[in-house]
Amino acid sequence: MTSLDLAFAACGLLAVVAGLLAVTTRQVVHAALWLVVALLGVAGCLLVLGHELVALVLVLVYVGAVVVLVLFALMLTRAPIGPDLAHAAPVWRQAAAAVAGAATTALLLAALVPVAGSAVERREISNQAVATELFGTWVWPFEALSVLLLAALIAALAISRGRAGEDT
Amino acid sequence: MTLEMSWGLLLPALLPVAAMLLVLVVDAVAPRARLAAPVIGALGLGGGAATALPGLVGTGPRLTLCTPAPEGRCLWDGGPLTSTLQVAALLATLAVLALVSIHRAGVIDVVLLLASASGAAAVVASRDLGTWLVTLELATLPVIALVAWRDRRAAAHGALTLLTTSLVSFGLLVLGAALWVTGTGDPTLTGDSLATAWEVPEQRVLVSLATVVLVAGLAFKMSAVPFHAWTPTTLAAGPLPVSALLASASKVAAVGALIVVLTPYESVLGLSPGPHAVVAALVTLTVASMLVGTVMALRQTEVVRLLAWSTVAQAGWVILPLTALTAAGRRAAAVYVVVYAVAGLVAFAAVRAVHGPHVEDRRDLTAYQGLLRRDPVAGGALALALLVLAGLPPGVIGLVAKIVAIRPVVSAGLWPVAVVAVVAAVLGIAVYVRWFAVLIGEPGEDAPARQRSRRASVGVALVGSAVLVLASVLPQLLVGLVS
Amino acid sequence: MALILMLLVPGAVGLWLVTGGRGLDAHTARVVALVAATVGGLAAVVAAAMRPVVDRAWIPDLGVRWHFAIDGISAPLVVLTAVIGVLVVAHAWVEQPWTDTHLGLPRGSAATYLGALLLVETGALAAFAARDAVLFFIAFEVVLVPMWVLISRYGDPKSAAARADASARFILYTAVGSTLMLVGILLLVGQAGTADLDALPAAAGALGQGPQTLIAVLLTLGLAVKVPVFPLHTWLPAAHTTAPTAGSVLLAAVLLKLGTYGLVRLPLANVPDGFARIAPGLAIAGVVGILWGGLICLVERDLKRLIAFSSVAHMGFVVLGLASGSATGLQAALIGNIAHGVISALLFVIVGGLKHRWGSVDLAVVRPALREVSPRLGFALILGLAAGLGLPGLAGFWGEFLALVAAWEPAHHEGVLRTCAVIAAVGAALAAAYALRVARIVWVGDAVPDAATDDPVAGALDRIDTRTPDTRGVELAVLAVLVAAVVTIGVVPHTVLSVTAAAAEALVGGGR
Amino acid sequence: MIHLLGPYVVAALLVGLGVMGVLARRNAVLVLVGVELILSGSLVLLVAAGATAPSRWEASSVLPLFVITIAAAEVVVALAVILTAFRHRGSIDMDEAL
Amino acid sequence: MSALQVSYLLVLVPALAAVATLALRRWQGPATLVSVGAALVSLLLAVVGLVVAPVRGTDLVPLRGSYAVGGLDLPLQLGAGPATAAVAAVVALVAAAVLVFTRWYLAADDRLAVFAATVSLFTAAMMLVVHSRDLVLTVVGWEVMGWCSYLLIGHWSRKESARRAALKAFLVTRVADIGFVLGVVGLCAGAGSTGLDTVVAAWTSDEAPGSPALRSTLLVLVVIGVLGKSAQFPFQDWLPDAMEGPTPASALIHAATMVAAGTVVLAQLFEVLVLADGARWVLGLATAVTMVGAAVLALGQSDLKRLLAWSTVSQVAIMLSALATTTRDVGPDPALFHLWSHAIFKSLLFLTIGWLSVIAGSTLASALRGAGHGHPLARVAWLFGLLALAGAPFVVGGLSKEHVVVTAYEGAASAGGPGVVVLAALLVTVVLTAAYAVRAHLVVSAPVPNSPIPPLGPDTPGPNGGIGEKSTGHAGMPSAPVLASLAVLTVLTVVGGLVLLTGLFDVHGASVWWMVLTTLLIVIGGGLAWLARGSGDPRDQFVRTPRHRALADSGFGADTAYRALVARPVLGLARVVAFLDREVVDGYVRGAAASAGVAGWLAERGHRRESPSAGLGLLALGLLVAAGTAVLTWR
Repeated sequence: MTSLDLAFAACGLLAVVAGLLAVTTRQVVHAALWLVVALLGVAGCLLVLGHELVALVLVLVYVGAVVVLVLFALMLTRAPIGPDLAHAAPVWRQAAAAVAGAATTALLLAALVPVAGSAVERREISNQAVATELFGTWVWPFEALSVLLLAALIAALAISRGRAGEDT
Repeated sequence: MTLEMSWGLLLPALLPVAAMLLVLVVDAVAPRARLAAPVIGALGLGGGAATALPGLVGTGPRLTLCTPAPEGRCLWDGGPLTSTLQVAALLATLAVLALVSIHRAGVIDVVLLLASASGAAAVVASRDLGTWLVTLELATLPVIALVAWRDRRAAAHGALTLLTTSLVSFGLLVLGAALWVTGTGDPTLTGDSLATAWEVPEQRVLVSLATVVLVAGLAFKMSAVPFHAWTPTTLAAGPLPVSALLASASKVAAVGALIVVLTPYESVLGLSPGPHAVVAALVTLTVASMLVGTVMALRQTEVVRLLAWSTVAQAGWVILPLTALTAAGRRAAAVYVVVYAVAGLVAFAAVRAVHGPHVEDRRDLTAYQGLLRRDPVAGGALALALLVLAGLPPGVIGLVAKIVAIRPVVSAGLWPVAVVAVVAAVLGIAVYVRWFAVLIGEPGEDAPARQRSRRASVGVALVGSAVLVLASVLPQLLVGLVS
Repeated sequence: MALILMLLVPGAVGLWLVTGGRGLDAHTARVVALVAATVGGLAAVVAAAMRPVVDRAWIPDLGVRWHFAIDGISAPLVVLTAVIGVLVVAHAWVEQPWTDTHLGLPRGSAATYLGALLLVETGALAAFAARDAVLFFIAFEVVLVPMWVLISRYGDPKSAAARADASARFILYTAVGSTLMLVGILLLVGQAGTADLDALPAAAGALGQGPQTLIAVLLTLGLAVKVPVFPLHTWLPAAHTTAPTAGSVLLAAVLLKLGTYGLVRLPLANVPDGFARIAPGLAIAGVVGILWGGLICLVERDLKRLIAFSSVAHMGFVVLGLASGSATGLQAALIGNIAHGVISALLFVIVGGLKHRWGSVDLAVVRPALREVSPRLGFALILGLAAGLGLPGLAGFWGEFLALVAAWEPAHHEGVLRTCAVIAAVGAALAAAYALRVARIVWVGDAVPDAATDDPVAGALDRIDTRTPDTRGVELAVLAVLVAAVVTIGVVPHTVLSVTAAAAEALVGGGR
Repeated sequence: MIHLLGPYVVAALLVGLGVMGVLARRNAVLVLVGVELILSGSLVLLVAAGATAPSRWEASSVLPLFVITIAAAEVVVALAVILTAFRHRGSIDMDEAL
Repeated sequence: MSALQVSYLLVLVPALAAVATLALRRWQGPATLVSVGAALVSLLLAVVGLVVAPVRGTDLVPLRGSYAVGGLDLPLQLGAGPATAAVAAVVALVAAAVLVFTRWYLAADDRLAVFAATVSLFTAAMMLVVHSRDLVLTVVGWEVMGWCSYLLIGHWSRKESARRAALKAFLVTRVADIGFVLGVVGLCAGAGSTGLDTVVAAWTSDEAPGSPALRSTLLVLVVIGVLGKSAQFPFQDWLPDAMEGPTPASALIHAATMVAAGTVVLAQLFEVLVLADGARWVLGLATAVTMVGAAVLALGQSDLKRLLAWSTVSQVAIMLSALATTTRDVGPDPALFHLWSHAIFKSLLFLTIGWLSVIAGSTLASALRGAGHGHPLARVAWLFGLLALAGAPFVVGGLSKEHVVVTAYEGAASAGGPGVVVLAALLVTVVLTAAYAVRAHLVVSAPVPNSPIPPLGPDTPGPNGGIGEKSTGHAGMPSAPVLASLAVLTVLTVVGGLVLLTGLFDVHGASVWWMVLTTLLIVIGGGLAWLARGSGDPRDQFVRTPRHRALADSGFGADTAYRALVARPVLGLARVVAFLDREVVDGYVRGAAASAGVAGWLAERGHRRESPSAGLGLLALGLLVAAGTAVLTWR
C-alpha cells in the first residue's frame, strides 16, 4: 500500500459512491449532480495515475459542458425537482438491473484481477509526448474527430430545428 | 513521429468529407441553389467509390498511415476486401441519396449522408482503435439524426430507441477498447498485437473478453439478436430511405468494423476454432439472429417491418461465416453483406416506388397483390430481390452467397452451426416466398394507386436489379472482388 | 454444342416467357414453347449420344466450373427428361390450367405456365449434366421456384388453401433437403479439395471413416427428401394432388429422379464407405416406404394421391437397390428410376385427363367403367397399372426384380438387406392389390349399380357426365409415346441397362 | 509505486454501476448518466494501462481524449433527439411504447 | 429347322399375333382370324418341334452371348428338350382348339378381338415358361400368365362375380408369387446368374452358394409360388371362382397353361428339388391334402363347370405330387406326362361343357340334365373326357395316372420324402375321381329331356350363384372347325397314350398289379356313384342338407377364410397406416410449421412492447449470455 494507492482509493471511493447515488437516487436533478461528483472522483483517479491532461479534459468537457447540458435537458423535459415518481422503475427491474451490473462487475474483475500483479512504478507522462503523438501518429483520427464534431453539430441543429410535416 | 501517408488510399473516405464541406460552403454562399447539394453529394459519393475501385483489382498490400519500421504498424488498410466494402457502402449511400429523391434532398440530408458515408468508408479500412472508434461513430451518429430530424412522432420514437441503444453500444465499444489496450498494450487491431498478448494466459482471457465486448457493441449496429430491438421500431418508424440506409450502408460499415476486430484472430485461432469465447459469442449471435429474425419476419404483414426483421436474420447470415475466424470466412461475410445490401436496397426502393414517401400509408402485404402484373418494373425488381434474399434461383447470386457463407463454417468443422443455418435458410424461404406469392398473384381491387414521383426509386430498383442479374450470371464478378 | 443448346434453348425461352413474353397469347406461347422444348430435347438426345463436354471456369474462387458432361448414368435420365419435357409442353394443348377459372378469376398467362415448365426442364437437365458438385446443387435448386409457381398458381383451381399448402410444402421441404445436401457437399468439397465430380471420388476416397459417414448422412438425408424416402415423403402426395397434370408428370418423372441421381452421384460415388455404413438404414426406410405406400394405396380415395403414394413405394425399390451397394443394385436403381419416370408420367397423364373430364378423381364417386366409355384411355390405364405393379414385359419389372436380387446378395450388411428383400417382395404383392383396386373401380367400373333406380347414389350418377370422351389428338399422342416407352423398356431392358452398365461398374468398383 | 488492482476495481465497479443505471432508469436523460458512468470506468481502465508502461503511441492518453470528445458529440445529438422526442411524445419515458 | 429355332418361334408367333390382333381389334373378324391362324402356325411349329426334338442330354447352344447386370448374368436363353417339345405341342394344340372354339362361342361379344389377343399372349407366356432356360424368363412368362388370366377371367367385366373372381385369382396367385419371386431371386443371386443350367449346376454342386437349409428354404419359396399358381392348398379357392370367365378361358387356364405351369417350372428345377427335402415335404403334403379335398368338393358341386374346376385342382395336385415323390432316377417326366394327358382331356371336357351350356343356358347340374341328348358328338366327347379323368385304363388319363401312382409307390418304397402320404391320398383320390366322373356323366346323359330354362344374360347371375353363360344367339350347333377340333381332342384322348412310344417322355413301365388295383378302385368309386344315382342329381345322395351343399359350393368356406385372415387384417392395417401417415408422419411437418408459428408468436410477445427500454432489457440479456459463454469457454 503506497500513498498513491491511498490517494487512488479515496478518489475511487468517491467516484464509486457518487456513481451509486447517481444511478439510484429518485431525484433526477440529484442524479445529474451526483454524476458531477462521480466524474470529479474519476478525474481525481486519473490525476493519481498521472494523466493530468486527460483529467483536465474530463473535467472541462464533462463537468463543464456535458453535465450542464444534461441539466438543461432535464429542465426542458420538465423534470420535477423532487423525487421523480412518474419514471420510477418497478422494484423487480431495479433488482434485475443491479444483478446485471453486479454480473458485469464480476466478469470484469474476473478478467482484470489476474493481470493486476504487484505494485509498479508510476510512469511520468509528459504532455509533450502526448501532443507529439496526437498530432503525429494520431492525426488522421483526430481529423476524423473534427468531422464527427461538425456532423454532430449539424445534426443537433437540424434535429432541434426540425422540419415541419415534410417527409423524404 | 512521421507517418508514411499515401493520399490515394484515403480518398474514398476523404472525398465525401470534401463534398460535405463543399455543400456547406455552397449553401452558405448560394442558399437558393437547391440542386447543388445533391449533385455535389452524389459526385462526392461516386468519386469516393471510384477512388476505391483500384483497390478491387490491385494486388499487393495497400497499407498506409504506417509508422516507421521495424516496429511499424499501419492504421489504414486499403486492400481488396476493404475496397469492396467501401464501394458497397458508398454506392449504397448514393442509392439512398437517390431515394431521398433529388428535389427533396435538403442540405442537411446530404451532409449527414456524406458524413455517414465517409465514416463507413473509413471504419472498414481502419486498423487502430482510435480511427475505428471515431469513424464508427461518424458512420452512426448522422444516421440517428437522419431518423430523428423529420418532425414526426413515430420518427422521434424510433430515433429515441436507436439513440439509446447506440449510446450503450458506444459505451460497450469503449469498454472493449479499454480492455483491449489493457490486454495488449497496443491500440492497433492487428495480428501482431494480439499474438504477443496470446502468449500469457491471463492476457489471453482479457483480450478475449475485450473482443466479446467489442462484438457485442457491434452487434447493435448490425442489429444482431439480442441487440436488435431497435431495428423494427426504427426501420418502420423512420423515413424509408433512412431505413434503407440502415439496412445497407450502415450494415456494411458494421460488418467491416466487425471484420477489423476479428481479423487478428485469424493468426492465432484460425487453425483451430474450438470452443473459444469469441467463437461462442459469434455462434450465439448468428444462431439467435437467424432464427429469431426469420421467425419474426414470418409473422409480419407490414412490409417494412418484414424487411426489418429480415435484416435481423440476414445479420445472422453475415456473421455466420465469421464464426470460422478464417480469411475465407471474412471474405465470405463481405460477399454476403454486399449481396444483401444490394438486394435490400432494391427491396426498399421497390417498396418506396409502390407506396411513395408517405409513411402513413398502409404498407401491408395486401397492397402487393398482383404487383408483378400491375407494375412489372417495380414488381419484377422486388421479385428478383426477394428471390435473391431467399437464395433461390433465378436469384443465383443469393444462392451463391449462401454457399459462400456456409462454406467456411463447414470447413472449420462447425457443421452443427451450418445445420442451424439450414433451418434458418428454409424458414427464410418461407418468409420471402410468402411475399413473392402475393406478388405473382392476381391483382386485387384495392391496390394502391401508382405513385407519381417515383422515377428515382424505380431507377434505384432497376440499377440494383441489373447488378443482381449480372452477378447471378457471373458470380465471380462479386465473389472474386474480395480475394 | 449440343449440351449448350440443350440447356440454353429451353432455359432462355423459358425465362423470356415468364418475363418478357408474358403478354403472348396462348397459341403463340405454346408453339414457341413446343419448339424450344423440341429443340432442347433433340439437343439432349444428341448430347446423350455424342457425350460432349463443356468445361469452363465460372466462379474460380469457389472452385466452381461450368462443367457439363453426360455419362452412362445420366444419359438415360437426360433422354427421359428431354422426352418428358416435350410431352408436358405438348400436353398444354390438352389441359390449359391458365383457363381454369375459379370464382371468375383468371389465373395467369399461358406464357408463364409454359415458361415454368421449360425452366423446370432446364434445371433438371442441368442437374443431370452437371459434373461439378456445387453446380449440381445450384441446378438442383433451379427447379424449385418454377415448380412452386406451377403448383401454387396453376394447381387445382378448387382450393386456394390447398395450393398454398402444397406449394409451400414442396418448396420448404425440398429446400430443407437441398440445403442439408449443400452442407454435405461443402463438407465433402472442403475435405476433398475439389468440386469436380470426376476427381472427387479419388480425392474423397482417402477420407477417414468419421468424415465419410458424416458426409454420407448429410447428403443422403438431403437427397432422401427429394426421392422421397419414407418418412420424408409427406410433401409428395400434397404436391401431386394439387399440381396440374404437367406439373405432376414433371414432378414424378423428372424431379424425383434428381433425388436418386443425386444419391448415386454424391454419397454413393464419393463416400462409398460412409454410404455403406448408413445403407441398412436407407434400405429399411426404403422397404418401409414400399409397404407404407402400398398399404395407403389400398384405402386412399383420391386417385392422384394414390399414384403419389405408389411413387413412394416404387422409389422404395430404387432406394433398396442403391442401398445394396452392388453393381446389380445400382443398375436396378437406375432402370427402376427410368421405369418409374415413364410409368408415373403415363399414369398422371391419364389421371389428369380423368380429373379434367370428371372434375375430381375421388374413387368413392360412382362412375361408368372406363373400358366401356373410353377404351383407349382405359387401355392406357390398365397398361400403366400393370406396369406399376411390376408386370414383367413392362418397364416396372426389371428395376424391382434386380433390386431384389441385389438386396439378396448385397455388398454389405447381408442380414438386414435380405430381410429387406423379403419385405419388399411382400410389398410387390401390395402393389398388385392396389393396382387392381384401381382397375376394378375405374377400369371395369366396379361401383356401377346394377339397377340405378333403387340406388342411393343414383342421383349423383345423373349429375356426372357419363359421356367421358375418349382420348384423341395430342393427348393420344402423348399417351402413345409413354405407352411405347413403357413397353420398350419392359421388353428390351438392355436399351437402358447397356447404357448404364459401364458407368455403374466403374462407380462401385467393378462388380460385387 | 502503485497497485493496478485499484484502478481495475474502480473501473469494474463504475462499469457495473453504469450498466445498472442504464437498465434501471426509465428517464431517457438518466440513461445517459449510466452511459457516462460506463465511459468513465473505461477511461480509468485505459489510463491505468498507460500509467505504468509506455503504451504504443501514447494510446492510453490519446484514446481517452478521443472518447471524451466523441461522448460529448453524442451527448449533444442525444439531447437534441431527447428534446424532439419530448416535443412529440410529451414524455421521455423509455417504457412508453409507440 | 433346329429345336432352338422352333422354341423361339413358338414364343414369338403367339406374342406377335397378340399384338396384331390387338391392333386390329376394330375389325373383329380379321383380328380373330389372325390369332387363329397364328395358333395353327404354332401348332404346326410344335409338331415340327416334336420331330426335331433333341436327343436327351444334348447341350443347347445359346444364340448369343449373355448380358450382365452388375454381378448378375442374364443369359435369357430358350431351349427345348423332348419333354418340353411334347408339352409345347399340347399347349399349341389346346390354344388352337380354344381359339377356334372362341370364335364360335363369343361371336357376339364386342370384345372378342381383345379376348383372342389375350389368349394369344397367354399362350406365348406359357410357351415362354415351357421353353425358358432362364429363371427370369420363367418369371416373366409366369407373371404374364397371371395377368392374362386376370384379363380373361374378368372378361365379362359387366358382371360383378367375374370382376371379383378376376381380382381374386390375380391377388391370390400374386401373394403366392411373393414366394416364387423370392425363391428365384435367392437361387439366381446365389448362382450369380439367372441361367437355369447355371443355377441348377451351382445349387447341386458340392460348393453350393448356400447351406442345404438355405437351399431348402428357397425351394420351399418356389413351391409356395407353384402352389398358388396351381391352385393348391391353401391357395386353391381362386380357381373354381375363375369359372366366372368365359368357358374358353377356363379351358385354356385349366388345361394347358396357368395351373400346369408350376409343374413345368418344378420339372425344370427338378435337380435341385430332389435335394431339398423340406420343399418336397411341403409340396407332398399340400398336394395330398389338395387332391383329396378337391375331389370331395368336386363330388359335391351343384355346378358342373365348378366340378370340372375342382377336378382340375385335384388333377394338378396329382401331377405335382409326382414331383414330390419321384426319385432322382425316375425324374420329373411322370408329372409332365400327366400334364400332357390332363391338358388334352381337360380341354376336351371344358369345350364340351361350353357347348352344352350354350344348349342348356347354364352350367348348373340341374340345368344340364339330359343336355347331351340330340348331340351325340358332345355326349361322346364328354364320355371319353370323363373316362380319362377317372383314369380308366388305356385312355390317356389312365396311363399317366398309373405312372404317377407307380412313381409315388417307388418314392414311398425308397423311403424318402412324403411318398407314403401321397400314395395313400392318391388311392383315395382315385376312388373319388371315379365317383364324380360318373356323376358328371350321369347328369349329362340323363334320360330326362332338357327342361327349357331361359338363357341368362351375362349381367345377371344364375340361381344359387351359378354361372350364367353368355347367350350366343345361335341354336347351339357349333361350327365345323369347332366340331373338328373337338373330334381331334377326343381322338387324342383315346390314343394319346401312344406318345409314350415316341420316347419323348422318359417314364418307367407301369406295373400290372398297380393297374389292376387302381382299376378296382375306379370301379368301386364309379359303382358307388352309379348306385347312388337316384332320380335327380346323384350328388343328392352324398350331400343331403342345403347347408352342406352351400359348404361344398363355397369350397369349405375358403373364401371367407381368405377374407378374415388376409384381406381384412391387411385393410385394417392399411387404414392404420393411412391414419399414421396423416397424423403422425405428417405430424412432424405440421409440427415444424406449428412450432415455427409458436416461436413466432412467442417472439412477437417478447417484442410487443416496442419501447426503447425493451431494447436495453434485451441488451442485459445479451450481456449475461455473452458473459456466460465467455466464462464457460474462454481459454
